[in-house]
Amino acid sequence: MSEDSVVAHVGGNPVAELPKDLHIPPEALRVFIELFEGPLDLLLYLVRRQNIDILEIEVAEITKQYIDYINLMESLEIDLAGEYLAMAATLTEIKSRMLLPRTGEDEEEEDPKEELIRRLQEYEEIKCAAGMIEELPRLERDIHLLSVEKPVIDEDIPEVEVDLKEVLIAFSAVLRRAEMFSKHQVEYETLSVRDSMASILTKLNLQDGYLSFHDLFEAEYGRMEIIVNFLALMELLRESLIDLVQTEAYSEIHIKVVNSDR
Amino acid sequence: MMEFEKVVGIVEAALLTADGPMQVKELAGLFNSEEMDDKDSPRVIKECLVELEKKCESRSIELKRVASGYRFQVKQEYSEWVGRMLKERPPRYTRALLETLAIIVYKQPVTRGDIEELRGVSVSQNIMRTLSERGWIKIVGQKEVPGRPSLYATTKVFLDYFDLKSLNELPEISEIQELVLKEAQTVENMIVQDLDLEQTPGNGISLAQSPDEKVSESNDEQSNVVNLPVNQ
Amino acid sequence: MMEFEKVVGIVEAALLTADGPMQVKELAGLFNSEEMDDKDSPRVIKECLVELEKKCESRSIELKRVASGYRFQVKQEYSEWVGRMLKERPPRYTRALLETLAIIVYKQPVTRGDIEELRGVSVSQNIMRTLSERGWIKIVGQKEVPGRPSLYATTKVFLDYFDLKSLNELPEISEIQELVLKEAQTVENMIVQDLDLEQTPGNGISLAQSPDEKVSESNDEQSNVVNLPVNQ
Repeated sequence: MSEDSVVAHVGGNPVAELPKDLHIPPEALRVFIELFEGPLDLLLYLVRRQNIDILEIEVAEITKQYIDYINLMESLEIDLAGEYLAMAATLTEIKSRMLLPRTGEDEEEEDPKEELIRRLQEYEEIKCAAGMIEELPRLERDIHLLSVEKPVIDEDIPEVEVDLKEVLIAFSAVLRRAEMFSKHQVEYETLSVRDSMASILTKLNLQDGYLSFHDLFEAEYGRMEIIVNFLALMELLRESLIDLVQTEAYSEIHIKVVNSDR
Repeated sequence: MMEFEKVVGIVEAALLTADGPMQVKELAGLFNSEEMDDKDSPRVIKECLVELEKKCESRSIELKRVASGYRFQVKQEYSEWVGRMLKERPPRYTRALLETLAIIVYKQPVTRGDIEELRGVSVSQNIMRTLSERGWIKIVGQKEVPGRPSLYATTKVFLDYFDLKSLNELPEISEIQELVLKEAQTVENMIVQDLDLEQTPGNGISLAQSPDEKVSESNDEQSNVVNLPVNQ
Repeated sequence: MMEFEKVVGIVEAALLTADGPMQVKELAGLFNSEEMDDKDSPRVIKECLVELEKKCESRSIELKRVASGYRFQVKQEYSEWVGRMLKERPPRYTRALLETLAIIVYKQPVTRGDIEELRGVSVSQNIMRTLSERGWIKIVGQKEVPGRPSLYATTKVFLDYFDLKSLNELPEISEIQELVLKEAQTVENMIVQDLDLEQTPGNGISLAQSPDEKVSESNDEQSNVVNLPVNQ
């Protein structure tokens, strides 16, 4: 079995397919991928998660991780936007080109790794700038304008002029908003996955390292909280900090701390 | 000529009832030549604005200069209570929209293709429409490349909405990142410390795990212990 | 408990931003029980109002008591200049009002509840009043549901103002999104009259424009109505 086809470890043994009886709802994975604004965002997440500088990325490693995620999504038959697949192809190409000796002719072209680094850096700048704009004080939310009654005015004041186009534009905005409410839409939330990872571990430690799956997904939790909890769980699993244990098919799943003492 | 006090009152009244910010020129235009000397008017109006600014100290409003002029607005410290009163819920914007806006703000003038290149995904019609409808962006020309795509830039309406006099008030794009990263690292460190504290001997959490590690307590052959997804 | 000074400031801010008169009860409702004792609140609010009335002596506004509550109004002695300003800068309707009107146009007859549902926020009494006073909408009946809410529809005055023979002349809902895409640009050009001088390249903010990039500033008729570029 080649390393690349491994999608999970069962009891320490690599397997290429997810066990059919472990129910990770594809819907949740879909939500996971929807948390990203695109392939660059996902890549950036993979880089940042390792706490490494973009300049120091190892293309081979990042490519592998990225493709692992994409394969996982595909194995669950989650439709990915074409951009995600295109990025996988680009990464693979960079990886293989880096293995080839560089010829003189190539120097005209941009080093594909540098190109990737530049795009990631630029995207990260944009992402930060977007966050900064969100925080700026703005009308309607933070800044309130005055509305003082006018004195009685003797002269004829022209009525407010309205262009029919303005009415149409207003209506189109209403329609679009109504559409947005009805569709599945992930809001920009500040709840941190890492925060939730820490709290899951805390809970586990308080309960002798053993928790039932349901304890993390109680009904009174908001949708966002459940998603964040789920992502945190995925992340803990990925980092091998916890394991999921299921004693028989369809029985309740338990979460346990991976014991590092041997 | 009119008494200064009266001029101040008129300027105040105008700013309090105006629909949007007013420029010095517009304020001066409220007075006829008997009331105010034309050539003096910019200076007089500016003196009025200084006077009004001073008077605001003891009030819950402030005089603010934004891109398209001067306006009164509620001081930040009172905004919480005014917010409680508002019937309209302020609109929220998605990350996709904010990222698109950020690109137009920092890279203008840009084409839609430039935006897509930077974000690595296609830009939805809805986002461009919303930004146009809000009056935050406008087309300022066409790029001289095949297809002559439109070039977008931000507007004064954008600056007014975000309480800015000019784009120069915004930090350089490279500075923002440093600010954000510093913050992120602090949070990261706090979480790591958190984990360290909880890492008591006996039920410790290891950040690195060797692949051959056996899981205790799960001697049962049947049990499915699944690590998902892999990256070692 | 909150300091009296702060309470006065909050009441002032609320009255200055509210889009209609406010009652003592409503003003008291802005404070939670930690900020103001419930049973004291009518007395405290009234003291605030007395205080605000006093402060108005040196201002161009006065606190007025009308049937439905208290409001600030510009003193009558400034009416001449406020009138001049309104002539120069006719006010515009708010987005909330335009959206409400648009919903009544396309979904008539509708109740206020229907409008609120579509907009996702409550609709202020003021908006319905402005539209009624303008003669653009009227009540055409009651919906046969509990509470028998009024049903609103547009009027002949509305059709005349917009130069329509009948509502059939309006574009279909399905056509609007397409139209808006084109029209947003023109309307937006009307809102943003002049090019923003402070937004020209080379002003602190990094503008990613390569030196060989040409921006054509065609001001001809054609360039005002621009289709958003299709992905190139």
